[in-house]
Amino acid sequence: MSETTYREALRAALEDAMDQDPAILLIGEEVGLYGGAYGVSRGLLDRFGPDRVIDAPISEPAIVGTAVGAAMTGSRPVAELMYVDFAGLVMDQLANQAAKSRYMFGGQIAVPMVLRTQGGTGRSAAAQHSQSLEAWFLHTPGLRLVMPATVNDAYHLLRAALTQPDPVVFIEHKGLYTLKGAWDRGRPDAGWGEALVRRPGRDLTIVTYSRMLHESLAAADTLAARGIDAEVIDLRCLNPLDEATMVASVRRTGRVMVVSEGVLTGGVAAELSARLQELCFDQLEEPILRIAGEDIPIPVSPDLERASIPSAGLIVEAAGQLMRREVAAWAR
Amino acid sequence: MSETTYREALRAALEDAMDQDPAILLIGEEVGLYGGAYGVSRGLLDRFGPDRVIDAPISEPAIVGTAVGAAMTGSRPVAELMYVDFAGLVMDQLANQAAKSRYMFGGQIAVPMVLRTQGGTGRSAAAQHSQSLEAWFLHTPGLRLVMPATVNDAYHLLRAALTQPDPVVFIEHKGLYTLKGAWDRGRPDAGWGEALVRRPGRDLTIVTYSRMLHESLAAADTLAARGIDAEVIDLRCLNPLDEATMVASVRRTGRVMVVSEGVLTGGVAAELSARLQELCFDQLEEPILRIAGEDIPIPVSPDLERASIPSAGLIVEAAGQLMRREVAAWAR
Amino acid sequence: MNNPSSTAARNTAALDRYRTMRRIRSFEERVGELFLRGESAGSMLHLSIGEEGVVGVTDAMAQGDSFTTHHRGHGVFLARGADPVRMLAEIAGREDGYCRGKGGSMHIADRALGHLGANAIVGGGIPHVVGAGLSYRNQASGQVSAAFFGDGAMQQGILYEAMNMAALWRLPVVFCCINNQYGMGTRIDRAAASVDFVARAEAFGLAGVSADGADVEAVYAAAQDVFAGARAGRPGFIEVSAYRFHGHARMDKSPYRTAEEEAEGRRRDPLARARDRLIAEGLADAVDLDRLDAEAGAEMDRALAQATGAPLPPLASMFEDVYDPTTPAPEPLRHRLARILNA
Amino acid sequence: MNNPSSTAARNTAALDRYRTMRRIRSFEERVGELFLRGESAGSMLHLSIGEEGVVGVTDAMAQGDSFTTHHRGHGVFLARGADPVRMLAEIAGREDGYCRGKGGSMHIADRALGHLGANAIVGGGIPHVVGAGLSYRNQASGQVSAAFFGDGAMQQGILYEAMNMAALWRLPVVFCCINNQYGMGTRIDRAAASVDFVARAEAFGLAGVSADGADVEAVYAAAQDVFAGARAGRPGFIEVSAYRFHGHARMDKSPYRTAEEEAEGRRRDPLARARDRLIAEGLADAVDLDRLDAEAGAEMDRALAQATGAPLPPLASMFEDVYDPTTPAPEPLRHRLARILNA
Ligand SMILES: Cc1ncc(C[n+]2csc(CCOP(=O)(O)OP(=O)(O)O)c2C)c(N)n1
Ligand SMILES: Cc1ncc(C[n+]2csc(CCOP(=O)(O)OP(=O)(O)O)c2C)c(N)n1
Ligand SMILES: [Mg+2]
Ligand SMILES: [Mg+2]
Repeated sequence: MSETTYREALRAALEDAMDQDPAILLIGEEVGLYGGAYGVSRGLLDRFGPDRVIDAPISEPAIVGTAVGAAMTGSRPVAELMYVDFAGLVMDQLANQAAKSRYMFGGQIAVPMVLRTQGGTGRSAAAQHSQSLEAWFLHTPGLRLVMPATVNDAYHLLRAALTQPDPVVFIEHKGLYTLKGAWDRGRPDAGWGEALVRRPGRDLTIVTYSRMLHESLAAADTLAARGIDAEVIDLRCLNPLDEATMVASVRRTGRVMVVSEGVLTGGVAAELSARLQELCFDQLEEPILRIAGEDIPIPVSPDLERASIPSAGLIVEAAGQLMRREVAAWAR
Repeated sequence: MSETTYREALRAALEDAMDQDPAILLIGEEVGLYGGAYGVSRGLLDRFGPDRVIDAPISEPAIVGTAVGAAMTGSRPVAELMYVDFAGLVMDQLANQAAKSRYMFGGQIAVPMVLRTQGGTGRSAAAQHSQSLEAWFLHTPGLRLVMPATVNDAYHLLRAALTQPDPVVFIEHKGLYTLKGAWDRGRPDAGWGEALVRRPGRDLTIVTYSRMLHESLAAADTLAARGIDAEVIDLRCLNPLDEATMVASVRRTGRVMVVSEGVLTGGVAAELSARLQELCFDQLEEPILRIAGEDIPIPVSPDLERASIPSAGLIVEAAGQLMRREVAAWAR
Repeated sequence: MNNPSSTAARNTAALDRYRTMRRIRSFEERVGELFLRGESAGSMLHLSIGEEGVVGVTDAMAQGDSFTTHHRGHGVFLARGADPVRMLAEIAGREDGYCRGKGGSMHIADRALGHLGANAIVGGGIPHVVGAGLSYRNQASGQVSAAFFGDGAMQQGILYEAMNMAALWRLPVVFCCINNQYGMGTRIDRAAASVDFVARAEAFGLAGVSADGADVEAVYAAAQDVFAGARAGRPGFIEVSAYRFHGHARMDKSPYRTAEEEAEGRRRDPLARARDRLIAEGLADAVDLDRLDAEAGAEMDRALAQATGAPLPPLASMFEDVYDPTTPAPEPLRHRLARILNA
Repeated sequence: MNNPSSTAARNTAALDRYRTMRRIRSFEERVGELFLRGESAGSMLHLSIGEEGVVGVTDAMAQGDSFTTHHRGHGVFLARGADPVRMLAEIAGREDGYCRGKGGSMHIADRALGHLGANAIVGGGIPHVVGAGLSYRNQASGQVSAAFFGDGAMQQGILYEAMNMAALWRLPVVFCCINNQYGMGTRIDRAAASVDFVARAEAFGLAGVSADGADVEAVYAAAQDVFAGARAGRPGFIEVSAYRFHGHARMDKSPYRTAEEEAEGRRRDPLARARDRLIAEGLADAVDLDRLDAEAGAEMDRALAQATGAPLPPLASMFEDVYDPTTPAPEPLRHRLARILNA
């Protein structure tokens, strides 16, 4: 058990996995000589050579298509999409090719690839470099979807993704690369596809993932000081999705907020809300609240950018109101 | 008031609009000489000439990008995407360019274009030609989204789309082109952005759109024969979304099913479910049910294809159980 | 498939190519029949009749070479050894089909024969061969991967991205454009500002050649060079010219082209040309060839009968093959509803 | 901007081009300062220092011509008449910026000056000029639309789709590649199998030319032909060679290139070259040019001061400009939560 950064944990995961599995290739823009736009693949070109760490032209559709073909023929490619915002260029190769090949071909052709990318706000990178587009992938049968929030998960979920038989979209958060945290190279926090209760609590369940975990935990601390005991669940994987952990918590607390950075309408928060409502209806004391990104493109001006996505402050505010609402209801 | 087909209503809408507004252009694959893959633009090339009805190469990204640029410079383009399944090729131009231009440029640059496309199952066209991808568009601030279910809406919503100041995604259903229905060239069923109660009822609200309206209405008939009086709401527009009409109905009936052809997880049904739960929580008697496409790619074999999406039969079955559940609850 | 050295071998190979072309044509005729009998899964059936000259390319491939095809890919696949029964069963949406009735005509494949998949997205399968080439280069396997696509795909940007990457990385990859003059109803000169496709490929660093698809032996000669170059790390492009004898798909009557043009196009028939040449060169006589034609027809009749006798897939199979069976599968909606209603 | 007929006019134009180039450089230096002072919105600031030769292209445009730019577009925009105050205010994320603080450096635009938008998606703005060309053709307006992009975009498929469409429909469109040898850390020969970009453009039916971006007058001469052709319905391609003097963005120290290479690249300085030429041809002396340089510096200092004095946008403005103000706007989350909790 040691401490490292999210960035370094990702780098180590790539390095360790490539060491053990010679079929793994990295392919993407600036993954080699430059070391990755966010420095995640630094040193890997030197270590594994240009046949396995491949700097690609600015040709996102063909990069993902190349990964698909490589995965079909015995390689295990990691295609890097520099920003998840470029998903619009590759959704055909991802959703129509990678995701559907096994099915369309009746189980004959597997596509064991990982699409590594990063998303989210925090760098004043504006509307085309700050999005959270995981909802598009979640809505695509055939893809797995992982979004690590912690250092240890960054390492272990990437290692696990690199053993999956099907295409995995692995989304990092640009605001987490410098996050420091505990790292146990030998032990994952939990298995693939399992959600984790990061903070137990009795009054309220907060379901979240990726960077919003940290806002949620900060909010939970503030709430605790106000006598509200929030349970915080980190989903880690969105597909497969661990319904059981969420449902058990919500049936116990009767109150839920789902917190997600992506824009509200049609986002992952909607899916989580719908599921929990379906499976916990009789136990719900209050409406499930979605705390999500505003339904707008991301503005560049730092204050506006920050205000366009959920914060610990907003979570606290909403949680406080949700708890108060109960009283009001009794009083009626 | 006369009768015509969905296809002919769409054709007439294009023709009438182009007659009135010389800025309107059609651009897409096979829209001219061929008359459109589904025959919607038949005759328009002869009528308006090749400067306004433009057969494009098989270059979807550049077709949509061309429409964006044309819209910025005084034209009002209708870009046709032959199948909504090709959205993966154009999401960058649609979501990063068309949808965000007004915002990124601080309100200076509008993109009044319509992306016409068609989706859905029914022709054994397999996994890459049968999808319902409206959820991707719904999750994109800056786009409007319309999905007509009836002949009169096909005409009037397309006419209305062609007056909007912002980009509109207009999704037809391949299974509806031969649908016959009442058509009043002078009178829309309702305004832009308004949902319609297509069948009033007291026991249960079914919220739906596009072809699933017809399955829902058929289900409502069967349910009526069994003493269950279902109200059926046709959303017509998904953005803007008419919450008020849905909420009023659900607060009255206390029971809801949302029906959508797209795959369940992360789909439009999740958004509708989440919204109704939020706004009708205290009035809900039972969990909101989502009846949606299975979480799989569309199989080619006709029986499998049919079974992979909701049918009137499934709606009836689920509604029956939902109503019975109440009894069980009382009995507890 | 091998590089025939003796004259005898060369002659046998030419006769074999004729047989393959005839089998393709007979097969496609049966696909038409299947549709007319209402037994095909849908009407999105794209016949490769008129394009049989591509056998000159498939014959230049080696065992173990892989390939992707487009929506009009039956001919290429048959030429690479496909079982017509399993193909027709797939096209009819049956359980015994190559893809268990999930893919159909536009998504047929057989991994064992190197078929990495037919694609219904124009251009969609092209970059996959770049990835296959990357695997083969790294595995030093000596294999080549070839993408087959139509002239319509020459206007898809991803093709040029893929060409550039293949050339930049010197991958064992071949791009084969079957130029049948039309993308649906659009004649190629209404879609491409310049129809010199070889010049386009060369501008992206590929070796390029155009061959007359009416002359399968000429195609074969050209393709041998292209594959030899690719195997040595010089990826190539080959254009096979052809004429699409029938409509785009089964419902299309081609109103956008004249009867004269069609008659003229059909005169460039690779089968008739090969037949004439075989007879002229004394490699076969009309009786031999008629017999061979009849055999091909009979084979495909049998295949059709067998395929249409195959069972339909069980409904529950719908949930299989989304993910690897050792990992969580999608939950059927009815199960989910039951869980909710009994919660 | 006009086609100068007399020698005097030509001389004035050359001096003007020098001034424009100097203003661009001074401007970009102020952008760097803004960043160092921590007042820029983020660090995604891409300086066009070294690429000022593109003024030869912008000067060949006529009033009313439109254009799109890439992420390194400050220079082009300034050359087309932008107000440096509003540009810097936008880059600082201020209310008074061109885009009300919503777009920033990578999304700056001024519709009134024909700027249809800077784009942060490599290649993203390219097809827009095809659409603009379509409008102009149909409106018979005589306008041309030009896309400015980097060498990196030469590997984006959409470029070739756009080129083909422009050529096929004979639109008044110009494609301008500013080839600064690098896409981030990747030298162009590591990204493109063939770097003869003119050959690529020609293969798609365009008139193509490459110009030495260190020589703004040579660029201007070449660009005049390209724009004249485009205005007459013969769309064209012009490559302006250059060297990116600084890192890709503000955080990049370019460890992937040698000091020697950088020194060599910086010797190809379009400003130094133009200065030498103006003096050699007797159009200006060193004193004139020093004064002009100082004026440009002072102008940009004033602009910086003014821009950084501008107010930040109010938070509520965040919800504006998503849609036309006459149509339904997004509902702020807090309003929504209040509706839910008080329901
Ligand atoms: C990306 C995409 N765009 C459009 C279509 C619709 N479509 C199917 S086949 C076809 C024409 C293709 O022409 P070509 O590539 O020449 O192949 P051919 O049909 O002539 O064999 C079109 C436009 C599609 N399937 N995929
Ligand atoms: C589609 C897309 N891919 C990747 C990036 C990340 N990126 C931004 S600039 C750049 C390099 C672009 O190089 P070039 O086009 O030559 O322009 P330059 O920066 O040299 O001016 C890259 C890879 C992007 N913004 N958009
Ligand atoms: Mg063709
Ligand atoms: Mg560059």
